[in-house]
Amino acid sequence: MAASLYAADPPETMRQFEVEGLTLLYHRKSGLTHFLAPPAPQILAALSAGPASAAEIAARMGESFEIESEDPAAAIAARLAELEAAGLVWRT
Amino acid sequence: MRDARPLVRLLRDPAGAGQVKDWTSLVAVARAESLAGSLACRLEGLELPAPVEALLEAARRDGEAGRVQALWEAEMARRALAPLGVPIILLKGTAYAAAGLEAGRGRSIGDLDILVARPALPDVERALLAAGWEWVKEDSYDDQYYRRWMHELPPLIHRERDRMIDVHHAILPLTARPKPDMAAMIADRVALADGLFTLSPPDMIVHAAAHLFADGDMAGGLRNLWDIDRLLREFAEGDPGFWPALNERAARHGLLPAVGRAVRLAHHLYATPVNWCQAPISKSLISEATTPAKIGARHQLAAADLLYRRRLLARDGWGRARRPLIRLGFYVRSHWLRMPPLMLAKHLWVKARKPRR
Amino acid sequence: MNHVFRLQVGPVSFRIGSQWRRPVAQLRRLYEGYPEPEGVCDFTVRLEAERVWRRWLRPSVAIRGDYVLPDAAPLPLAQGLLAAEMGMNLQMALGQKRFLLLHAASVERDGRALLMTGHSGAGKSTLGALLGERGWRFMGDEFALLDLADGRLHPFPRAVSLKNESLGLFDGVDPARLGPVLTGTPKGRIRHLRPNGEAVARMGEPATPVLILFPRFGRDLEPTVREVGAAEAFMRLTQASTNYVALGESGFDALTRFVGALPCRAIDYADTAQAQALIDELWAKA
Amino acid sequence: MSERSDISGEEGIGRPSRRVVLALGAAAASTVVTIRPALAQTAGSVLNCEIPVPAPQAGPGNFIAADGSLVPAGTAGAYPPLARPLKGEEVKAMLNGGRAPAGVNSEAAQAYANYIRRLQAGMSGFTCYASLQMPR
Repeated sequence: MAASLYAADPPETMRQFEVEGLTLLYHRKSGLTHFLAPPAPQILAALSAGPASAAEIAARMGESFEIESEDPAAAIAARLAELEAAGLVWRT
Repeated sequence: MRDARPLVRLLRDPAGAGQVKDWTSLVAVARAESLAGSLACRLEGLELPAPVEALLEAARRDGEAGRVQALWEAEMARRALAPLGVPIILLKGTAYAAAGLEAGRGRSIGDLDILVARPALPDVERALLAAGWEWVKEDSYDDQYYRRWMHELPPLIHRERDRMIDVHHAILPLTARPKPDMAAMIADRVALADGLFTLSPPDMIVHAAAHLFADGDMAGGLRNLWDIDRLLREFAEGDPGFWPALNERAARHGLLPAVGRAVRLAHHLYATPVNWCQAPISKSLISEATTPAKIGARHQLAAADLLYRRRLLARDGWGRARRPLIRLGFYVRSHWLRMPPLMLAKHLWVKARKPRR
Repeated sequence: MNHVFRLQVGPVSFRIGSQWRRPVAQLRRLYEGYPEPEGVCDFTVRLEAERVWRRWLRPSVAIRGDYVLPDAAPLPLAQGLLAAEMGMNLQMALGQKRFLLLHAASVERDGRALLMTGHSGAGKSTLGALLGERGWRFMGDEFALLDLADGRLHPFPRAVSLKNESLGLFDGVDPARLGPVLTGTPKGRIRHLRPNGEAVARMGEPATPVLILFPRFGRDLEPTVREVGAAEAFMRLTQASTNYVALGESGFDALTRFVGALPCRAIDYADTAQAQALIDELWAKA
Repeated sequence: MSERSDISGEEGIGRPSRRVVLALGAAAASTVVTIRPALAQTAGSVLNCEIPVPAPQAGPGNFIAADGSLVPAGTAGAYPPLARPLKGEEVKAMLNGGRAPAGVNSEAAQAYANYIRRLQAGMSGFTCYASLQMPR
């Protein structure tokens, strides 16, 4: 089975406000405000280049960041599940 | 203000806003009838006293927030159900908003109503439960009753977003006397851009009329009739085939009386333009109503229509429900319409044994 | 309705109808000197019998109006004034969409406003009312209205509901400003206090908010001040707002601007003298 | 993140120009919190509310088991429905201090308290219950 591709709404449909290392995000499509901690905003940023699998997301993030994690695949999957439940990403 | 007529007049003709003396009562009636947002959109751009304008502006903003929320709920349901590959048809307010119809402007939208083919019901139910929706009621009787006789699943609520979803497989309870052709309705669905569907224009009217006159107790009826007015205007404009198509669909679904009544009352209350030669009308009347004079008389309210009209307008300037007897009558009727007499007796018996609060 | 009272409080107006004379007579006395709304009223409140016979037989007042909550319980007629106050609060909590509504007390000096918010029992209402008697302009003890366009705070100086022990703190006020003592209410012994003449006369004047406080009252607490970060302040204020989510992007704009620009402090206190000393100190720096 | 650079405040998702360390966190950590309407909390402080036990929607003939679930009438160890709805203040006392409402023994009160804790949105009493959940 092929890995799921994840997608996110384009950045211009969201408003962001950074406070104390956290991101307050207003998502126009849902009218909801979310409080995001790293690496959730960075995952959304990685998806602004288009839909991607979890592995591709990790690779895109690796271009900008030094990734620190014992099990990157599991951590990214867990973050994606949270973002999916909030409606900020979905599987295509 | 003795009844809701001033609200109806203003919805029909916004130019009358300059003559309104008692805005407070008008707003109270509009809020009680869930028409505040619709009214505010209807009056947009008029020269009004500043406090009135501020109040209407807030109502429009509220309506817009409601629209975003309703469409979001539809989108979340779409995501949850997408893997099943079954067509999801939006109904009522969410459908009007998603299709960008005039009826959706400023309209208050409550639960998310969707229609799926009956065989898909178990899969849909499972997928929704897996995606965070939960049953609202635990009552086994109601559950069994719903599953056996109703046209929808027992209501589900999303545990995070607190929004209810009604999953329909038919537009009327299975026990109701009219038997709409659900297969035809689902087959004629219209695709929206995002993978969801609405009913076809004539079926949308048929559903709205069925919901108003052949199902509920007419609570919120003025709003539902306003929907019908807006939909008829938008669909009929520039489409000469619309009225015959509506007539054909209403007949096929066994809902000519309800659709005919909706058209007559919308015309009388909201001045909906109607092509009376082709408008839906009960079959028994068609054969005798062929002379021009008789066709001209089609728009006249039948005796029973007057009772409906009184019920629709029964709201005073404090937002209070009026005419308790007529309301009770329509409440009893709503049960009568939903089920055959014996089943009704049994249903009322079980309900009566519940502790009343 | 048989008895009607119309009331303007800051930028918001109410029409209150009652089946009984007494609640309206009490409202009229309590709100003496308040302006009558011109034109449309924002909200309608109805005080009516839950069942027809309950208008006369053990009369109980159901709180109804433009917006209602299904779990609302009726009050005995003797508490009709409280029912009217709750009815107005309910319309604000459910129906107010013109302003970002914060469950907070506010007072003003030199055109600058201090906002105090916290859970009920934290003392914001009592503190707001006390400061209003001691040189500040009282803007409101229950709701603060943040303008979505310009970020200013609008006054909403309703009568203060003084509960139980805080009643004693206002012994010195003109008795004409006090409502009837209501006993056995869901919130204990209550007495309403009409804001003073200045608060009423200037109810149309908004002020620029400059300081947010999260007071906490406890007999054993040491007086302390803690800085509250913008993230925590944002979270707390969304939970103190009845309409933040409903206002959508305009609410997000207003609130991010608000917490981004204003200092926020949590203060603990064991008595009102301590609280006032802390407030004076923080205000001098604001 | 141990270092942030060039991350704009208002617009644009963080795109640092220098390499910074990004910890992905444990799988169980939570990085998304959605702001929910606070109506119930504020409404509770402005309203006199009550909770029927059980809700009328629960249907007839149900008892309340010790864990708060609904069971058929007569089930051993379960308690009958309350004849009158509980006032907000009674519920608050019951949930916080375990003080039973008048005329209710303490084991039954425990069951009723558990029932109330399981209330969901859409059921009678939920708004009232939610309003009592404010931290003090």
